Amino acid sequence: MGNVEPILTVENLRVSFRTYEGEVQAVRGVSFELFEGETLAIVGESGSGKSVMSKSLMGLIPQPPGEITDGCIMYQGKDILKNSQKEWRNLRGSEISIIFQDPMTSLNPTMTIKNQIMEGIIKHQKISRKEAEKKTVELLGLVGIKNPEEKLNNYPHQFSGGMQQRVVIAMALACNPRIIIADEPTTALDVTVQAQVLELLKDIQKKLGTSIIFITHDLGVVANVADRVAVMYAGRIAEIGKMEEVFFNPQHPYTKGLLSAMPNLNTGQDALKTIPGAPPNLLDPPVGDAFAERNENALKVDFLYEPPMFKVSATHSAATWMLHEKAAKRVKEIAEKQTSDVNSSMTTRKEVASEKVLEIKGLKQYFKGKGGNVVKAVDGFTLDIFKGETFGLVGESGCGKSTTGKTILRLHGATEGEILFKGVDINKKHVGNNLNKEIQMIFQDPYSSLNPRWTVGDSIAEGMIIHGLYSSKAERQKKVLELLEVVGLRGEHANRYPHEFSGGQRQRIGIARALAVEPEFIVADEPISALDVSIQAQIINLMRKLQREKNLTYLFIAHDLSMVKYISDRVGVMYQGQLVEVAESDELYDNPMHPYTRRLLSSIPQIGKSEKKHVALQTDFHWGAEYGTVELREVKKGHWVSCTEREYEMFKKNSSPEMVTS
Amino acid sequence: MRKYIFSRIGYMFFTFLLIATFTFFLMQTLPGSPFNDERLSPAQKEALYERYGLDKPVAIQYFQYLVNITKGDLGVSYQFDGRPVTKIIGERIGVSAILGAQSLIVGTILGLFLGIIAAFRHNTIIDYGAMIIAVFGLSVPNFVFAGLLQYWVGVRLQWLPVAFWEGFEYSILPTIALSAFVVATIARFMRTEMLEVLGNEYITTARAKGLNDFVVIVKHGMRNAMIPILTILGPLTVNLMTGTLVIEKIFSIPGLGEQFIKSIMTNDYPVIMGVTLFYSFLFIVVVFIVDLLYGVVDPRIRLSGGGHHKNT
Amino acid sequence: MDIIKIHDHDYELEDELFEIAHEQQVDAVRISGASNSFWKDSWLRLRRSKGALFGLIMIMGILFFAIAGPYMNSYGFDDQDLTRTNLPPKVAMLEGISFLGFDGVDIRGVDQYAAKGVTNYYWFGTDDLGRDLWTRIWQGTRISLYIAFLAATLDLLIGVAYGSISAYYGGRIDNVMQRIIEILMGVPNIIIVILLILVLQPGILTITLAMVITGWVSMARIIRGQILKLKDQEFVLASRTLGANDRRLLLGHLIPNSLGPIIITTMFTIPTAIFTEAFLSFIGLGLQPPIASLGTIVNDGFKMLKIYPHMLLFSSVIISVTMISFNLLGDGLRDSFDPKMRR
Amino acid sequence: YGGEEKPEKVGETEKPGESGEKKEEAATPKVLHLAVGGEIPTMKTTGSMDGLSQTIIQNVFEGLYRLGQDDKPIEGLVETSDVSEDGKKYVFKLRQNAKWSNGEPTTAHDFVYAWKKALHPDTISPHAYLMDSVKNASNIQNAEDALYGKVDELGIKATDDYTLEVELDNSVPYFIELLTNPVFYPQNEKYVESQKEEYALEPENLIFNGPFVLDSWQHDQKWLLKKNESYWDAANVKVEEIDFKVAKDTATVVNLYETDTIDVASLSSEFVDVYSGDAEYVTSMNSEIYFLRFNQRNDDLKNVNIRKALDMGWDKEAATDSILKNGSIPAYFLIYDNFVTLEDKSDFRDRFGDFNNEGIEKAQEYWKKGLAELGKDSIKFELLSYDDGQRKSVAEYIKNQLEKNLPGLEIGINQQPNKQKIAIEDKQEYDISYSGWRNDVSDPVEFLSIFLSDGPYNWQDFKNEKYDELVNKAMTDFSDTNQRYVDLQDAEKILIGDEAAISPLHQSGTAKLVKPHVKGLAAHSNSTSTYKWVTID
Ligand SMILES: Nc1ncnc2c1ncn2[C@@H]1O[C@H](COP(=O)(O)OP(=O)(O)OP(=O)(O)O)[C@@H](O)[C@H]1O
Ligand SMILES: Nc1ncnc2c1ncn2[C@@H]1O[C@H](COP(=O)(O)OP(=O)(O)OP(=O)(O)O)[C@@H](O)[C@H]1O
Ligand SMILES: [Mg+2]
Ligand SMILES: [Mg+2]
Repeated sequence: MGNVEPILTVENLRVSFRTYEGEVQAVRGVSFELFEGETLAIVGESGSGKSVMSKSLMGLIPQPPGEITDGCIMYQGKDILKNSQKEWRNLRGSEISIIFQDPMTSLNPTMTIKNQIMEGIIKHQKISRKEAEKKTVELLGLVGIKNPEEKLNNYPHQFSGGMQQRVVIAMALACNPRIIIADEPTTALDVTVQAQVLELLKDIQKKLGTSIIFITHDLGVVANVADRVAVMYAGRIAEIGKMEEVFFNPQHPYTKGLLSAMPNLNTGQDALKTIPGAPPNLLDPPVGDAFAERNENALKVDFLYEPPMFKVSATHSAATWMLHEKAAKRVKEIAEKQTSDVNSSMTTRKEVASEKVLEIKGLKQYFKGKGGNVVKAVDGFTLDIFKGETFGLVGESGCGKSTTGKTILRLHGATEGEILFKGVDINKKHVGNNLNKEIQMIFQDPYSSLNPRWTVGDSIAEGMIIHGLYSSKAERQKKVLELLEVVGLRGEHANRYPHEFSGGQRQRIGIARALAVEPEFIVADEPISALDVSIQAQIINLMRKLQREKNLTYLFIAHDLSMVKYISDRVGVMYQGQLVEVAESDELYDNPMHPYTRRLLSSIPQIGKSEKKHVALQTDFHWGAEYGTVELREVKKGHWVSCTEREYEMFKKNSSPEMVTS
Repeated sequence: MRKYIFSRIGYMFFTFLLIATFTFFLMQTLPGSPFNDERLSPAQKEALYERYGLDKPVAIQYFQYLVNITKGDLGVSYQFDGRPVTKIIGERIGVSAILGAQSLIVGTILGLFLGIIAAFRHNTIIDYGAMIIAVFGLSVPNFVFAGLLQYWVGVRLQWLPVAFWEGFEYSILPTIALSAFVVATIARFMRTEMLEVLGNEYITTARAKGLNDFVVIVKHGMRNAMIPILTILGPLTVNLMTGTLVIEKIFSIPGLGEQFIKSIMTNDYPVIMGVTLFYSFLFIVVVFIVDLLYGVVDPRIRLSGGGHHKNT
Repeated sequence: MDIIKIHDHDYELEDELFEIAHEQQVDAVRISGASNSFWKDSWLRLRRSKGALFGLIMIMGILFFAIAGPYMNSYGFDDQDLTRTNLPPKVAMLEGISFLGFDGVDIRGVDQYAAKGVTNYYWFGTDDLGRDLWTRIWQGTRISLYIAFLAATLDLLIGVAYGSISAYYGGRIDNVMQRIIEILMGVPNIIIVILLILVLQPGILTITLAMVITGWVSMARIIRGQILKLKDQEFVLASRTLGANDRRLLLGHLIPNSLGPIIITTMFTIPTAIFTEAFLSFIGLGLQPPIASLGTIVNDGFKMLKIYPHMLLFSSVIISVTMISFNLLGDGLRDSFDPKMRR
Repeated sequence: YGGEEKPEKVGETEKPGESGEKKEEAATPKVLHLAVGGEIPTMKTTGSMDGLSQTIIQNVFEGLYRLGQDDKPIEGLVETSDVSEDGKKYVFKLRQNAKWSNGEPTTAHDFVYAWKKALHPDTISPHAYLMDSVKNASNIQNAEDALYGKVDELGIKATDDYTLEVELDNSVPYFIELLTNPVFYPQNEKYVESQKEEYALEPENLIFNGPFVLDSWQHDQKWLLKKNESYWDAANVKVEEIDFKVAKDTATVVNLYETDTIDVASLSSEFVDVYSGDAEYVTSMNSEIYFLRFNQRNDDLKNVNIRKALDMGWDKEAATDSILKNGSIPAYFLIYDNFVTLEDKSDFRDRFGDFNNEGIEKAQEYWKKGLAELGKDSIKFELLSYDDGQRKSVAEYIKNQLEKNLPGLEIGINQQPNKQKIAIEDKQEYDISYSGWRNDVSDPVEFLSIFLSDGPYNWQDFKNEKYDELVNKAMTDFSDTNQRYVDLQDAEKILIGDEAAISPLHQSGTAKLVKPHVKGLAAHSNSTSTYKWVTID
């Protein structure tokens, strides 16, 4: 870290929100330093105060209800918290700028991008519109938008998500700020696009020497971009240090838990390590170490006193009593216990029966869009799923994964093709609603997947009532309690309402609801993508446990490739409504053939990968009728690739062929 | 876009036809007769029915009526000595239109202003104050408001003319009386929309560029908040034109609304139908224009080929 | 390892504190706080809105008087007596305080009670037929509220049924149903109301029906929008994947979750109905006497504005207060139901 | 509102500053400012004749006679007239100095043209029936008659440009009075025909021969009468302009009066309390009687005792004095005071005085008797009524009074706008109806003929042979005027005193405010006005 002098120093920052329920202490004494030209990543679960903290750096906390109750932020030798509104305005955009998570909502839909970018330039640099326009073109070029002159008068919705985020970045760069705060700038993007955007940020930093505060909850991304990492938990920084230090020598139990809860492409079939419970409620933050109650090996002191920052090295410190000299003995004990735990892991890969549960043949699902356009959401999809297996379906946003899942559940009638469930075409009328008992779904968004007006118990019991499963109310009630226990909740929760539960708990309830009708086949549509890393592992473990116990078959839809690899027996890669590659998961990840698969895999940010290891495909692959009919062909046993005859031959010859490029 | 406009126009035509049919048959069920003047002899009544074609079967009358509409002929008034309905509407609509437009403009500007400052100073005295004004505008029956205005400003203070339609100063009191409702409606709507817009990330982004709050509100907030406002502007416009009848009566303004009520009271069928059709036509056109305006204000609609904006 | 930063106070860190706190079992599934149903939650939020609370209290007050007011004195609502016409208000306790205007003195400074030899007290005065206005106004409030509630209820029933069916089944059904709505909206509704009243003969029911004929449209549109939004929510999909039929989906999931907008829309329908009724009275299409609504009383009083302001004053104040209250309550409810407004 | 503020009264407007202003105004053209309730329905003398049309028409046109300030006919275009012995032939000599406003002289031919036109079936003139007494006129109007539509057979002839001969079927005593009605006015054939359909729709399509011309006409908004300089009596017309503006709301009209925008304001009862003491306050009686019709299709109303009870069972005087307050007087008769005088100079009214004015107790007796005859102890009626201002209150009062005084009676009120109300009456879909009638000429038959059993306006199934005989005789036999009146007195007694077929309510009056500088405004009892004699100080 070249410069020793920090350009930004945050000390003991505290931010509260006064809501009608009480005071939410969103940030509770955060201190850190930011150095010239570095990237500081801040990771933490949802609600840990990352966004609030970053907004306070720009004086953007809405007041009321927000209030900065304590602390100072030193920038260029001045406590900017004492700034007047005018001083803040001069600072914003020109010295510090910010990039938000969702590019679509960060851009004003009714203003051309030119005007949105120029606005800041004109405000801060006091130059003519013409010059500003020139500058804008340069900026757009810088962020990798081709032919920027032509795009100046476009509106945001005319850009794709990735392009929008580039525009937002251009906006942030407009006045050469010394600090850029990027608040989850890639969370809303596809992995492939994410990789590009991350690349762009790195490039820019190299060129301009800007300092970046990079906020994310994806540890893989952190590993990719950060020089230093700060881990936030419940409004405080739990651990801070160089990226390698934090990742390879974590000190705080939370950091440790987080790292082990994350599968990476090398993880085997062992059960994921989980962090039990959910983050504390900041309305009434716990005394002592906020993480203590989720920490199996918490010390007594953790419940009494807030741990101070202990230095691990010159650049690495953590707020945990474990680092206190008196705890040294315990540290050893715990380490021993954990190594023994690892071995008592779960089963290895199970045997999958060859009995077909679901056969999808040439499925097509077209939607009539605006102005008579036809959206080919699923366009010729053929697949067999075997009993007891977990089939992972991956692909970028909009490729038709959910639509496939919904069609299997008969939420849409298929446009063409057939779906056989145990040999029966599910789209035939006479099938009736019995199939609804056998095929169930777990949804993505835990917040909208439960009826807010119903108690959890009623939601779970609904399926039983529909299918008349238990004769009496009492029996159903009993079953509901049982199910709640199965998914790791308590019977007494049955009378509560969804909004009282955390995201992970709701997802458990959703699973209980699906299980209530004792299905055989479950479509899980991104069941964990809305959850925090520490919670994801809980849900995945639960799903795996249930599969074993009840011999379920899963169609697991996701875009998180590492999680898919971890849970799936076989994986299918979907692209523009079609399957482009299907193989056993190890095979697919080890030996991807289709160029799209390869691009996808190379985009996954991972811990432990060295700098710039991932291969960004320079050229787009090409496929189409002119190269012969494209269809799924079995290249190896159980490894199917969508290709033309010619490509097929190449795949057969060597398993890593050169692509036909245009 | 062109295709969209054409299909919309076709659809408007169809709607209009249905409305014409509806009013025609409603008219058939109205009690009373236009010619029950106490002194007409039966022979004379018959002659009148014949003259106006009212002796023919309803189906034929209906057909004739439709044919006449396409020719732009709305018939002649029974009440006013054979004066053509189109002429009656023509003579009066100007006044109603001026009054309506003035109230709409004044009301909208004031309403937007109130709504914006209320949103901007959310949950402060200013917000409450603005909303109290707005709620009052909706809560006092407008004939009471108009009566009080006339009495206090016109008679007691003698600042402005009491009634009639002789020049600009004559339009001030009625405009105030009419626009109260507009102010209230727009202000409340604008506040809600503005609050919603202000919560958007692009507003925070704009502030993060270092723009001052006024610029943020005007450049980023207003336009986006205006889009839903447009939805109510259509009905509001027509409401203003029909709603003028009370005000017209109180201020003795020769507008269309007053005429309409009078023709109802006298069973002047051609005028009732004519005015109803005219209002409906106006309404359909206004809604259409508003829909086109969406395109102007909201580039997402403009560029995606003018998809039918469904306001839900 | 140094402690790099000592907090405000020094700890007495005994050794035993550094033992693993096994007894503190990790409670993975703890839920804090009392169970709040959706309603309770909304109520809590509503209670914080001063405007809404004020509105609610005022509505309660008005309802109370509308029910009990007419019985608070001995006059019937159609007890005419031409010897006591047009009396200004007079209240026993307040008559001494002349600026309040409850001393029976009219705007010309004549004590009408003395002039007409009336010894009774009329709290709101009397009208041109010598009827007690207090009784009439509260009776009228009752009628107005009755009309408004009836209209709102009918709007609600029709609007909810129509809107939910239209949105739920979608496709061509929705298309046709939406076209019908558009046509209904194509005619300025006050015109339909007037024509219908003429066709059906004025009366409470007619007025209500006439208002409902076009009134339900806005409810239907709101419900449709709401249900379109809900339809794709995952809990609805979940119920569908469980095999729920249309009835269950509509009545169990979709409509209950639209209650917020339904209630809010109703809160705004009520004052609109009261207003429309007053407007109809003004153009002479009001109720048939001796039944009087607030609208007819305001209208009658309006004519006497200059001479007997009391006839307009009380009735129009009550109509305005009613409108304000419902509007405030509606605004408050909207804020408290709508999560977007919670900021 | 505790009485501390007094509204500015008209009397107080004569503050020094303001009266100065008035002087100035007086130096400018003498203009009369008026407010009226609505649009002029027609400017055709053959057209539908409401008070407003008739007022404007009789101020811009002139017939043979016009109504004088005392409501008696005075010569208009007639210079001298001559009646035959039997009263069946009139010869009128016309003024030779009278002109149309386009410069053409008014001639006898103009009358011939206009009268024939009025009777022509295509014209559908609602007042054509007034011509019935002219020779062949009733045959020409009768679709069944051989003479139907043959207007050339009408008993009118222009013997030369300025001599007009009129023959009558009967000698009617009120013929001259009839001639004041616009339907008897002349029209200039050449001009009228040249305008075709457009005639009288706009001021440009009109020529005038009266004291004023219609100078501009913005429909339903305002119009202006200007003095007609070519009028034969122009020297006696003192007002230069009369400015009419439409104001539909009474409160507005009063406000306008208070701000000196208009010179005359008619008052509704609410305002009477305020202004009745003022010097500017004037009332006048209208030739208009209101009564309740008892529809005898209703079985209960067939009972004469019930009808009598309903007629007597309430206090009419309280209604006129406390509700109407506009000078209306209670009516216990159909033919009001000062309408016609008999030979012995006694008034028509004198012989029988009030009918059925016997007090409430008597009513209750009738009521009991009636109920007993019907074998009922409760009855429900629907009272059809007007939906405007005071008449609405009167209906409410009647309902309340009757229900209070006649135990077992229940009355529901059905208010309707006038047109709808007439339609309901016409179809006889009511029980009791609040109705009114206005006469065109001073002859009791005008009122009494309504209730002939085959009369077109007998909307209540009243039938009495004796009555029919008396009235029919009076309609055809004009030989003994005095006997004719006596017969009609008897008929009235049958109608009200014996049968109580109707219950008279009130004769209506009008209350007005007139600015003191306006003099000579002739307000006729038929609700029209003449401005010819108005002077403005
Ligand atoms: N305007 C506000 N009013 C009340 N509470 C707020 C407000 N903004 C944030 N909070 C609360 O502050 C806490 C921290 O929120 P913050 O947005 O900083 O979380 P985060 O770490 O950015 O989470 P995520 O990963 O979900 O973005 C949360 O408990 C949140 O509910
Ligand atoms: N009901 C629908 N009507 C019209 N188009 C639809 C509908 N449902 C999905 N689509 C379109 O079909 C395409 C595929 O959608 P789908 O939801 O299956 O994608 P996905 O792979 O699940 O994406 P994501 O990762 O974002 O969930 C998209 O372009 C989407 O816009
Ligand atoms: Mg955040
Ligand atoms: Mg999806």
